[in-house]
Amino acid sequence: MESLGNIIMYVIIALSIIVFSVMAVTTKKILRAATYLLFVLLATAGIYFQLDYQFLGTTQIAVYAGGVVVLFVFAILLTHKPGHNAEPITSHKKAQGILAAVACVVLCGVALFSFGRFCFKTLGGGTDVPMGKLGMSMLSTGSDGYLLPFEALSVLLLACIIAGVVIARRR
Amino acid sequence: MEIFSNILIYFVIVPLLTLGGLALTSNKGIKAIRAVAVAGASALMALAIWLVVIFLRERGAGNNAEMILTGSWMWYEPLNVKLALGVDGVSGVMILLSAFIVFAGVFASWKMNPLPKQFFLWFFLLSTGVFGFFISIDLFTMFMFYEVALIPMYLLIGVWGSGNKNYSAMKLTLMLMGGSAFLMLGIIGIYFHSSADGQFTMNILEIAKNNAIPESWQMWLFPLTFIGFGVLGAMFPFHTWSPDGHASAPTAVSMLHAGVLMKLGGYGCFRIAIYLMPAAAQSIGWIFLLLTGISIVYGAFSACVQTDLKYINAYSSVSHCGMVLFAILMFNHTAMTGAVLQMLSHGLMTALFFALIGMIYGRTHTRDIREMGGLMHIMPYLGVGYVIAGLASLGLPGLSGFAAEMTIFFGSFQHPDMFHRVLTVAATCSIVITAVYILRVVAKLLFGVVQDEHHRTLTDATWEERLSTATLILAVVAIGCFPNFFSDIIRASFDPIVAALGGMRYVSAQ
Amino acid sequence: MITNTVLVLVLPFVMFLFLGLAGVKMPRKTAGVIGVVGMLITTVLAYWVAIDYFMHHPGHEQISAEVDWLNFTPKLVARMGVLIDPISAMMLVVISTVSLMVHLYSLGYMCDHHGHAEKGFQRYYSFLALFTFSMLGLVVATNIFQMFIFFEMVGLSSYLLIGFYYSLPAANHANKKAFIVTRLADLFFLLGIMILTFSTGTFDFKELVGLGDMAASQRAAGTMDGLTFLGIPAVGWALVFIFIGGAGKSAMYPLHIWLPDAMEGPTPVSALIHAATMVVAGVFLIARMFPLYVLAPMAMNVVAVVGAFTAFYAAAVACVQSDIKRALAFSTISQIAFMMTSLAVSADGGQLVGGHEAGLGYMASMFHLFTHAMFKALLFLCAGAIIHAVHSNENDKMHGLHKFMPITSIAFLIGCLAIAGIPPFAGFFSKDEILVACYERGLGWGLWMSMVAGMTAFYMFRIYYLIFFWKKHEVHTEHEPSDQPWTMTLPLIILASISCVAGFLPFGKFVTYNGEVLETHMNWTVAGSSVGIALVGIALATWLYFKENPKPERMKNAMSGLWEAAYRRFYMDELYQFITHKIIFQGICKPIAWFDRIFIDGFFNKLADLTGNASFAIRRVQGGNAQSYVFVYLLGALLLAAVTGVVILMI
Amino acid sequence: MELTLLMYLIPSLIMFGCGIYGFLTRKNMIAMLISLELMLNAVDINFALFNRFLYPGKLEGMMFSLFAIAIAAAETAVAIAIIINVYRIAKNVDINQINKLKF
Repeated sequence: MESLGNIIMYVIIALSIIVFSVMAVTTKKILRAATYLLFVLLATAGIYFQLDYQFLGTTQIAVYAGGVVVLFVFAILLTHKPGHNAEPITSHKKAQGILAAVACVVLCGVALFSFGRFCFKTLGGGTDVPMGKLGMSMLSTGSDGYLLPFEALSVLLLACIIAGVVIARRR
Repeated sequence: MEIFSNILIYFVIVPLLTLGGLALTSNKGIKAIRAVAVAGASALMALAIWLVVIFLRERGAGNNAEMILTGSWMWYEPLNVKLALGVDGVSGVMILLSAFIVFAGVFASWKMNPLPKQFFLWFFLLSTGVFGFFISIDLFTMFMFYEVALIPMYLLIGVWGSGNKNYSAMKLTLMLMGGSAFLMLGIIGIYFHSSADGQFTMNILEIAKNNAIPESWQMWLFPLTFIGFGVLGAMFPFHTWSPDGHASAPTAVSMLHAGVLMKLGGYGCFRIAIYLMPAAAQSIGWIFLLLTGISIVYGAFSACVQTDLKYINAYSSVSHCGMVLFAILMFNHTAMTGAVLQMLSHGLMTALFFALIGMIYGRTHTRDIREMGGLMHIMPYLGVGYVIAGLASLGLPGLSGFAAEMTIFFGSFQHPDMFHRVLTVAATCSIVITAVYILRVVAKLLFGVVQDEHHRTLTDATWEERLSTATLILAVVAIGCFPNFFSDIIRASFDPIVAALGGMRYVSAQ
Repeated sequence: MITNTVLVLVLPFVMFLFLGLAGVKMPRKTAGVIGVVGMLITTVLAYWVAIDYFMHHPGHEQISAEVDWLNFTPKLVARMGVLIDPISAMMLVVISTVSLMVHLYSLGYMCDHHGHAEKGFQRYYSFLALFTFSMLGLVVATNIFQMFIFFEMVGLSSYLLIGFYYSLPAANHANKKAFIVTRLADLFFLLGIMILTFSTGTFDFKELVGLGDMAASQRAAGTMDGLTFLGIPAVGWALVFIFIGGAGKSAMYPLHIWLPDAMEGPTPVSALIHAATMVVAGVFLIARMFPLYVLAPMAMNVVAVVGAFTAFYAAAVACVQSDIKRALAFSTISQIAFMMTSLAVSADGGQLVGGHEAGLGYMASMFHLFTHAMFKALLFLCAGAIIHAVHSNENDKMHGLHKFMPITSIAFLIGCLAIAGIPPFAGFFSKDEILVACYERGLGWGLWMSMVAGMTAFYMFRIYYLIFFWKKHEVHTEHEPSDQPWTMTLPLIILASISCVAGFLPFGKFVTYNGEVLETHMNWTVAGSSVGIALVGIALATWLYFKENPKPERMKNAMSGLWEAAYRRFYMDELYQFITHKIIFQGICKPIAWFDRIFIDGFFNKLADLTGNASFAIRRVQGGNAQSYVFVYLLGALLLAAVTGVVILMI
Repeated sequence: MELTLLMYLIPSLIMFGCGIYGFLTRKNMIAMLISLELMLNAVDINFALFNRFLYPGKLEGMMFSLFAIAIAAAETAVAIAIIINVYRIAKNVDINQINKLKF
């Protein structure tokens, strides 16, 4: 039996994810879309916390909610005049989008219900991954080690920084 | 290197050297560009004449080999592709023809503008392809040079052309490329049946000697190769690139194209299609004979109602080139000799025509015969040149067309089969239609009253134009007055082909 | 002799090249004088050759020399050479004489009234030389192919000379017409040669016809035995086609239409080419091939019928023409038809007719060719002098010129008497022999040709009276018409003298079909009746036209339909116009060109369009629109997932 | 009431669907990028979820999410740089106007 607090928390998180996701892709004002995205990302962080992934949740807030959304806001401010509304979406496109989205959701749903015997598993008594273990595994090369992806990611990040600078540089 | 001791290779090297020389000149130095181009063209002319001298000397000395000056250097071992060179009488005179036209073409494009350097670069690349085609006896090498000759045409028309040039350049290139796709298939087919023992070869002489292509395959390969070359030879119904292409092409390119490139078609038809697939040629040649017969009459009739000078000549070329293929398909010495004479004659006189049209167009800025008239008063030299070209075209004795056409007609009429003779009679009728459209143009363009008062201020030919046309006129007259010299060189070259065809169709029925 | 003959050929050719290339650089008169001198030397040489031949070769054997020109097959070789036999020797004389006269005459004619030579004078002389060369080459041809070549060459020179005033639309039109019509005829000539050589395998006259010995031609015709096409023997086809070739040059009906128009050329040219020499090339051709024709009765009958009809037709048309040159042109057609008929009536059913005078028609034809050349050239040159004086071709601008141009008038009268066949002028003798030959073939032929002879006398004197008599001349121009300078008068006098005496030449001694002397006897019945008919014609002309009177007008009105039809040459030109413009041009060429553009070209364009459209259709898939990529990708992925899922479920 | 895996998966699935919808319909490139982030985010959640519910002792899912977040940040930075550059050239960020690679 789950604690009521957990359930209430879950309902808030789930609802905000659903509502803000829908709003993020339907709103006409792009800055609002970014804001709704921020809420979705925060709600996601909430899920991580509920799952006892504190570090992941923190990263989600720091990198996504903090970094990426700020980037979005900057980009929007650079490329849009205030009060600018997006042009209405053509019905043809809308139908296309809805078709694809619904098809995807339905398919995944069907798949979940037909194969997902695991779906009704509840959360066992797992605990948070301690920071020390995380740090060790990130920098080790053993069976639980992630040094190689870590390094690859570092290189990728460097490349992205350089690429970002080069591309956005004013010629 | 041993290869450099063969004179034939220089027909490729000289244009390439000229290309190099042109590349070194500066864009602005028109004098240097002209000097290099003239030097290259003159060297080619000298080489070609020297080649004919060598040829005559060899034959005089009793060298009766099918090809002389042969040589062969391995190029790509796995496919047994060689750079195989050799000439017989036919390719010898074709080389001579090409040299003349390149020479005249250089002078005809003396004032080429814009980008003269690039123009000559492509022009000489085209020449490289043409000469390379005539000197090689290896299918692969031939095909390669054939393509080398086709591609520059696109740029030469597309960049330096006039009128609806993009359309024309595209149409010409695509149709000829379509033809060469057929050809490619044919060549591959021939290659894989070139020998009975699995030692495949690309060398024409060896393939002919092996005679290993099964008749069932010949039935496929003959049409493929014949149509492939027939497109270039403007065979009905694959001729429509010719009017548009010629109309848009710059002068020298029209000259080279009608003068030489279309001859590649005729040459290829007998050297590859008929020589290598004699059995199929015998049994289904009549289909193509019918098509070429249509070409002759159809082209002539179409020319009668055209109003653009270049269209008239393009259709006339369809008619005359149709005659070349027609005669080749008659499978006897006389007609085939006539076909080559006709190639020579048509090459020279059409080049002359196009040169003169270019010169007239350069002055009047129109090619519509309805807008011109009385030019004989204004530019007598060009006028006389045009009349001579016209008379050569309608087959006046003493000019090249007559000797060629007569050889074709008499040769074709020797055919023992009534069908062929009746077709010959139909083809012969074209000489009247030719007279109609030639005289119509001459009357409208040169005689009569001046249509446009501005034309009165125009000038006659300049020295380089005179040189260009005089070269061609001299050649036309030379063939017309001494046809035996040329036909003797050519005739013996058909011995192996006629022998391959069964050798029974030499003289008349009796 | 061969050397001289070759020189006779080479000299005019050199003149042609010299005057044509260097003429522009020299004064006009100089070019003319050089041309005349060159022609004089040629004439002397030609006479020398002819005299030499007839003096030293009484057997009239053929003398020839030739070089190979173009080998078709080892056996069938086109050669170039010279062949001297009676008819070619005679033709050498005729051509060089008339040509010299015309060269001389043109010195005066081709000048304006101040004596300044016209523009293009050099070109004119150069072309005249080219024509002379071609015509001489034609008559000395050793083989039928060489003959064909020179047929084309004379056609060319005729084209160039008719179109001498090339800026005039009429001349421009006429030369085109002349060339194309004769070219059409030459096509048949060529086909004829092709059929002939297909089985005989030779061009050579020696092997085809020999000299009158029927053996050679029998051999040649024998090789064609059994060859037929559409039920007609090949030899018949060949000879009829060759005749059509000759008919084109000789303006036989219905290929005569170019000749009246050819009068747009300068008058001396008409005299030389379209009256005296080139137009008899067809007759010469038939004469050359005579032994073969004898063996092909069908072909011979075609020649006879066409000749007889043309003679009448042209005479009828000549009776009403108002343009004197055209009237003379139709007269020429009629007279050439006389020669043709004469040749043709001398054989029937594969045999020569006329017993001991066998081959009389042949001889008469050649004789008439000779005399006709002289007096018709004379008539044309007179007409030229008149035209030069009054600047018009129409006879209603002339009238009463006798007073002003007495020499011309007398010369013209001599010409008229000669052509009408009044003794002792040249035409009497030759025409009389033709009529004899016709009567020998059959009474119908004789009567028909006699009637035409009467018409000849009528229309010639009609022209004569209309020019020189009738009403008094009113001076329209600023200067009086008068006799022309000596360069123009001298040829008239010379030709008139020849016309007076040429009839007394013992022609049968020189020119016969087999080289043997043919003794001719005056057939007094025929001679008397023909003179009588001629006199009747002259009398009728005198009655109608000697003085101005309303009779001609009344007659014209009485049968206006017939008169109109004859004046319009029985609508032959309109018929040709219809055939060429409406049928060939509008009905064949235009549709073919249209078909080419729309269907053939359209097919390839459609092919290109199709490829293009297909590419465009496919291109939309790769339109650079990221969202549609994603959409398609997603659907694909979902589909794949669904399929996988279903498959897994099934398993 | 128990919080099952399914209950977490459903919001994530809806988020993913929204991402698809947004990506396919929005013309604004930044909005498209936002939709992309939504989709990425949904996937991240799933990684974490499956790890936690099905293999509690393991680290892979969580690590994958961690790296994915980092990569998403980098990718967003580059994408935005590109968008800004396109904006400079084309003066708008409409995806339909940018279908030519050459300007």
